[in-house]
Amino acid sequence: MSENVVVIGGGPAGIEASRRLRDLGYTPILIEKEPVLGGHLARWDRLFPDGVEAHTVLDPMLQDLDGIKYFTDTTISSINRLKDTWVVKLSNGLSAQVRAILLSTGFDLFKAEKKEEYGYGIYERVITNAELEDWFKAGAAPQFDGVHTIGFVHCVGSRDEKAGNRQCSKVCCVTAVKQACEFKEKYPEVTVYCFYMDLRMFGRKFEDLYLKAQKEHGVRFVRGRVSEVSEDIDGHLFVKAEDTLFGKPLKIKMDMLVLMCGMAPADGTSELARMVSIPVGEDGFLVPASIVGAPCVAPRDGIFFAGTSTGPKTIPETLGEASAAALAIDRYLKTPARR
Amino acid sequence: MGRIYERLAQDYRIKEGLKACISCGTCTAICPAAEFYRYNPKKIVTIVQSRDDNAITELLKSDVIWYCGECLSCVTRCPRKNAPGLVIMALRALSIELGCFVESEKGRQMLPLMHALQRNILDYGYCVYPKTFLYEKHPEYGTVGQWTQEHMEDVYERLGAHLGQVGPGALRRIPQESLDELKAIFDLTGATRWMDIVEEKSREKAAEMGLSMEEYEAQAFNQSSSCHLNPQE
Amino acid sequence: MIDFGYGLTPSATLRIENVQNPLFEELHRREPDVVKCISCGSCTASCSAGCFTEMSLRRVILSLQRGREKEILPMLQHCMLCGKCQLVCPRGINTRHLILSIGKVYGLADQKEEVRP
Amino acid sequence: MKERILAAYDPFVLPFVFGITFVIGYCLLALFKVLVQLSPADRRKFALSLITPSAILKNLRDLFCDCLLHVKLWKRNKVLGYMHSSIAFGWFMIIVIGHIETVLYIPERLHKLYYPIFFRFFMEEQKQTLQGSFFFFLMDFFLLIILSGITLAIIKRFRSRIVGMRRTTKLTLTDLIGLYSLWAIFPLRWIAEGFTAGVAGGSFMTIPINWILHNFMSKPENITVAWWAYSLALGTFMTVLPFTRYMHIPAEILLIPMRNAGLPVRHTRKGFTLAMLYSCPSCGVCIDACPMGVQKKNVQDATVYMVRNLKRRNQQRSLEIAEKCLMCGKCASLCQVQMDACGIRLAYRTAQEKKNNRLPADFSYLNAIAPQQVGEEKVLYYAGCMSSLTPVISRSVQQVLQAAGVPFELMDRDGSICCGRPLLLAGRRDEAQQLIEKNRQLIEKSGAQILLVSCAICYRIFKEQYELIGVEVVHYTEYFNRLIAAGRLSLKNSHETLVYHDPCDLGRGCGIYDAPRQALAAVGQLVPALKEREESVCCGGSVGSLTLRYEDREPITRGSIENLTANNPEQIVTACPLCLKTFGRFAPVPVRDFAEMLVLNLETNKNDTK
Amino acid sequence: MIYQGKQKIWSEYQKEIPDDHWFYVRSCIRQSFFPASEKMFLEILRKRLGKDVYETPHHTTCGGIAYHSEAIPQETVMTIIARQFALMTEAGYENYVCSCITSFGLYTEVMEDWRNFPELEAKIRENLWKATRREFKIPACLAHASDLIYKFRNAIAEQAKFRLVNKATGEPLRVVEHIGCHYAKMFPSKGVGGAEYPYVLAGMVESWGGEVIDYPERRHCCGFGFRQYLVRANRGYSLSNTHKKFESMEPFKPDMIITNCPGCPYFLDRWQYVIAEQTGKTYGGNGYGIPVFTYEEVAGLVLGYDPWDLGLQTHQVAVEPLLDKMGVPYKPEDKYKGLNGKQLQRPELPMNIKCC
Repeated sequence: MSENVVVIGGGPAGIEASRRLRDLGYTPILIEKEPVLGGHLARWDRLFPDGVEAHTVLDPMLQDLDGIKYFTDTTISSINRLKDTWVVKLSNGLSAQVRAILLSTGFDLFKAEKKEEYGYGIYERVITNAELEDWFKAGAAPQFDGVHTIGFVHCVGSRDEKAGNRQCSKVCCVTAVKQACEFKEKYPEVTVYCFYMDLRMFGRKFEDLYLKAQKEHGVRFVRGRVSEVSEDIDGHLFVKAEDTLFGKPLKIKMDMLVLMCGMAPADGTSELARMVSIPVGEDGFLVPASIVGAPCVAPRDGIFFAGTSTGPKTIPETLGEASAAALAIDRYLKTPARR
Repeated sequence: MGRIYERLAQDYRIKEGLKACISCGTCTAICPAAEFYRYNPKKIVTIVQSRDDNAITELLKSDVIWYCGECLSCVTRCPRKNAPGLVIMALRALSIELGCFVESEKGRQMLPLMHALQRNILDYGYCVYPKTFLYEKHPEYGTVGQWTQEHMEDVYERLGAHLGQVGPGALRRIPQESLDELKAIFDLTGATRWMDIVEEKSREKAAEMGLSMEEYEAQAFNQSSSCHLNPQE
Repeated sequence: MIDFGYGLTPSATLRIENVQNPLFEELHRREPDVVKCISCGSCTASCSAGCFTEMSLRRVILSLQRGREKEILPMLQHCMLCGKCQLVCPRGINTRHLILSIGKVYGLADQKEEVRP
Repeated sequence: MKERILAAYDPFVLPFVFGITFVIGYCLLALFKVLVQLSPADRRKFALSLITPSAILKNLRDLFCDCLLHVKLWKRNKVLGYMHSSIAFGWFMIIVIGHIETVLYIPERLHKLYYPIFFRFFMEEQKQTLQGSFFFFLMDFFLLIILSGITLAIIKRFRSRIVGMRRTTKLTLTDLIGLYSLWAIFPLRWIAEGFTAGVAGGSFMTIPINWILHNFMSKPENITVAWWAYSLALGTFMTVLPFTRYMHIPAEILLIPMRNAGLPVRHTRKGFTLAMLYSCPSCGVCIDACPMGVQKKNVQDATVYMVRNLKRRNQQRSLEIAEKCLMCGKCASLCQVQMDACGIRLAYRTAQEKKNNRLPADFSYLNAIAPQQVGEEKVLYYAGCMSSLTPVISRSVQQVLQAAGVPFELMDRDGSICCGRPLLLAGRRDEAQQLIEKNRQLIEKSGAQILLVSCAICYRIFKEQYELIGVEVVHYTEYFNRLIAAGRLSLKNSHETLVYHDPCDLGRGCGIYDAPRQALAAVGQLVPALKEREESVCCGGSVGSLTLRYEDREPITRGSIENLTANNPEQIVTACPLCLKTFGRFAPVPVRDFAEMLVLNLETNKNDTK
Repeated sequence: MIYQGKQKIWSEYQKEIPDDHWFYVRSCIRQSFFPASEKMFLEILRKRLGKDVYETPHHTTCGGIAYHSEAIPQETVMTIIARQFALMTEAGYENYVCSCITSFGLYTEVMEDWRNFPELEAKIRENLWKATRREFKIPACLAHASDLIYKFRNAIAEQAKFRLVNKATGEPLRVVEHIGCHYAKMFPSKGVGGAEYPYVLAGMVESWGGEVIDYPERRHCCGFGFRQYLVRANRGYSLSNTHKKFESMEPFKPDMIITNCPGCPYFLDRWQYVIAEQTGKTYGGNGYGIPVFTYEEVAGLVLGYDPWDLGLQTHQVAVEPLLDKMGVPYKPEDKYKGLNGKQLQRPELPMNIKCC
């Protein structure tokens, strides 16, 4: 019988790592707290940079779960060290004794209501990037009548010390530009603004997407962090920012505002970290043995990481890291005579 | 790092108010002064952050540091926990210390301000006092204000104030020993010295401008050139 | 009427959402690349006229987009059309032709015939 | 038979008479128009040149060489040259001989315009004329020459590559009518003269025809048909001529003396320009010459099409073509009629600028710039604005000057005032003039006697427009070549293979081809480019083009690099900051500035070599 | 507007406010322009609610206005504040309540500075000792007077004679609340309801029957700007900021404005007058303008005090239309009476804004 490995978190990182571990001859036990596998990817409609449908990435993974024991709607009750093994107790009463645990706990979208000045949860026409994906996925038109002007606010909960997230969430810039393009494709008459601090178009084809947004779609980019959103008597929004390149305050009446919520450490990650006695960074993400040299390995025997549990990442980066983590686990388990 | 910047960095308001600005513009976006003056707090912070002594000295002599209304609305929004308003306050303090304030029209307003406020505090214990708040200088006080001023004793008494009286209550006469304490604090902590600097530098500047001190003070109080304002749409 | 000695002052806030900008639309029609500008400032940094004046093509483009041509056009009059901005533009914008087109779109009709010095 | 000889008239001459009358009338009118449109000063200049003996001599020589012999075409391609000169010169000779015969034998008929042309029809072979068998021979000989030319022309029509042309001009309908009627004239003449050869006599071409078709031809009605056809072909050709490219035949006769008189292009389609437009033979040499031709879509922007659009008054297309051009001048330097293609485009741009709405320039800020006091012992070095993007140039120039011990001062250390050529090229003559004035003031007041320039663009305008008094403007290629020749620079030869790119403004613009090559020969081994000197290919970076987009410049640059690297040089050397910057992006081998190349090969320690 | 969203935020910004025993300090502006409001504050706390609020005649300004006008250095203002704290300490109190928002903000900031830079606190202690031979303890609790009224808003509502309701229609009055900038913008956690959606005044309005309206420029400063008002040459700034707020609130048709800042009610009131005089425009739809109140004035009205004892006659914008709406009885003939019923000459009527 093959050796068990516990994988905590059934998003792309967890699923991909489980498949790789299975291919390497192990029996992964994949734990997911939500009712379905897939994480945030399951919610998303299309992916940057080329607009591939998210399910075309996820579905093949979900159809290839043979040999993987997975439990949804399940959380971790406790993890204890026993000699060179970990005893993992699950909320469904089961428990597993394994030598290696992979933490692929992912991220939570930044809670937009924490940026009080943007009025999410107070002003009806303020929505999040995830909600916009829901709309795209449902193929539904915006729920408000007469959307003529829409804005995308970059860096919501990213690069923001007051919101407790100092880090750049890496993917929101290109997501905003992707969503802006999609919006223009569906509603060419709508004026679309993007409020950004820096456009971090770091990946291949990202800059092309930006150029397309400018040239083909006429998306208007305003360099300035949105300072305040308020609501007019008819429910429309006033967005205030500085047009920093112009050097003057800017006030735009909007029919809808999309907040590009960044990646925050997933709820419960720090609790898991406590259970296995590994450090959590100042930013709330897990800390690998070496952020450059060993990004999938925890500074503790038998604990491994994959995906956004160690910081914001794109899907391809996550999948790559999942494979790397599986290999790291394999090597760890095959190396004899550990202390 | 230059000497002027070093001196500025001693100010606790710089320590509190300037960590590392990312020029995102949230401060300017909601700044009341940025809307009604030719003013941009972000630019000022950028200059201070540059630690360029020449540029900072330019600032100290310019009008722009005097546009801020110190409402500190900027503090709420900064994602880097900076406080542009506090940076401005530190710049203004240094401008006074170095005597740079007389080089700008708005800076020269220090003289009437200093006179009004320091005298009020030392004479009455408060920054504002009805007997020195005159309709002639404050026409917006309105017809009701004019009326209040004309019937000061009656009005304040009816409203329950103890104008000029002994004991607790609004507008009471502050005991002399308390006013003396304020004076001692002024002498010890630099307020008196500030008054001296402002008066001396203003006298020099008035002479340079060919004005008497009274004319200089009146001009500072009343005159505003259009260069401070944004162009009409 | 009381002389208060002060009055309402104009606001600097840019209001661009409902402002018609037909001149910029015309410019965009002639120069589709104008929206490709990413305000990197390379043009300003290399500008021959910028060596002696405040000239900044980046700011000109942005101001026109914002419908604030009045404040910015005098700056453009300093341009010597040397074309260095075109060489350094990372987005490959034909800046010289853009500048000429701005003149055509925003220039005043009565300035067609140039006054000889 | 007798009748036709006695009457000296037959109705078939009418088409020809009509044609020749029309074309002469038209040409006289056109001449009148051109002369009227000239500015008074230009007209005076032109008139003066027509009575100056040396000019007359030159005019005659040019007319003979250019119009009849097409010497330039011979130089370019022998087949093409033969084709053109055979037709032009042959035809000319046939006309001349026709007239000689008329003068010799029937001088009283000379006043009839058609008589010398249809001489053989009105002539009976007699004793007297038999003496002219020499002329018969000559006539047939030139006819043969012409027919060989026509044959080549027909072949060229379908296989242009045999005459060295990749692309030829797309002809208009009238051009085609003119072309086919021209082709038809000489075979028809051959047949027509063949018919009458029995009576009028003939030579080796016409007699055999008469002989072969003896029976068929003896019928008088057939004779007239053939002569009718010949006359009709002539008449048609002459009638359509003013509306076809063949207008260049009469127009060039005017253009050559006008050009020799040194008239400038002042207008987009009037006066001298009009003469030029008429003179365009639509040969299409400019199509292949144009560096933009690497992209097929640009073919329609060649000079020949600009001329055509200007003639048709197609403003839209004319403007597009005028604004797109790189102004490299290659088409002009290859043009058979020396069409001032850049001049006309510039005139167009200038005229257009005046029509446009505009923002008047405000260069008042330049007033604050004070001249430097340099003194005459120092060289004043103007790096030019473009050099700030290629600092290697100004640095190298200074290093060379230091190595040669030349005292110098930098004119534009604190920022350059543009030389004005970019403005000029954009059609803003008056604004350019302001910059020229300012720079001139700075240069002249500096006290320097030598102005050293490293930018080819600046150099050209300094030479052409500045009129600096007491200051010699010298390009660094010339100056450094002088220093080398004077032994003031000691260089080592790296024996690397170098190819030198002639910058448009330096080569074609100012005629400097040899100085850089001589200097570079001292530091490396020069290999030729495929096309160089007058035919060098623009780098594509030119400030001359107003509308060419960045994406469309790349193929030009790549084409130019391909031309330069035909002989696999190890390095490309150029002498213009713009070329340097432009090539640098795409070149497969290092691109060096001329001065940089010298610096790289400076003999650093003279003692070592001794 | 999703009300629950705001409630959620309010629930996160609740402030611990002790029940009793307060050391009270007055405000330069409020005692000069709204002395009756300060009186009403003490009246409500002491008489109506039976709380212990102590005031010493020796206390003075905190120096905030002078400090924010750069008329005195930071060290001076800190030492004056230290003296105020010393008075509190000497009087045996540890809960400090101030009437002024600028003071409240400044005290908060100074205490924060002292916490971050203990050497600064030491220096100020030394200054105070040298200048006055006094010593101080830092207050255990710092509150603004409006925090206390907020805390006891329901107790006040229980004693209310009138409610913020249109008596004729039964509809709640539409109330604009304006919070002083220095209340919570610098330290959101120090204000009831935080910086973005402060609840301190909204809570009072809700308790007393009114409806709070939220308009786009709600968060904007009234434009006092210290030197920007104190120097006549700068007042265009102050005026323009208030103008901006009124333009923004106008479509919401507010019945009244309630404020917790010393300067704001004065400016929101007087600038309406100036705008009317300069441009002819009045807000509120009836030619009178929108009346502006301090929270104590509103509390006093609700509790049934005579409007003229609350000082409403010193407002330039007439309050009578609102009193009528609320059904508060008043004697027009008493409005401009002085001491002991002495009838004073009525103020002149402004040109463009109606007055009663």
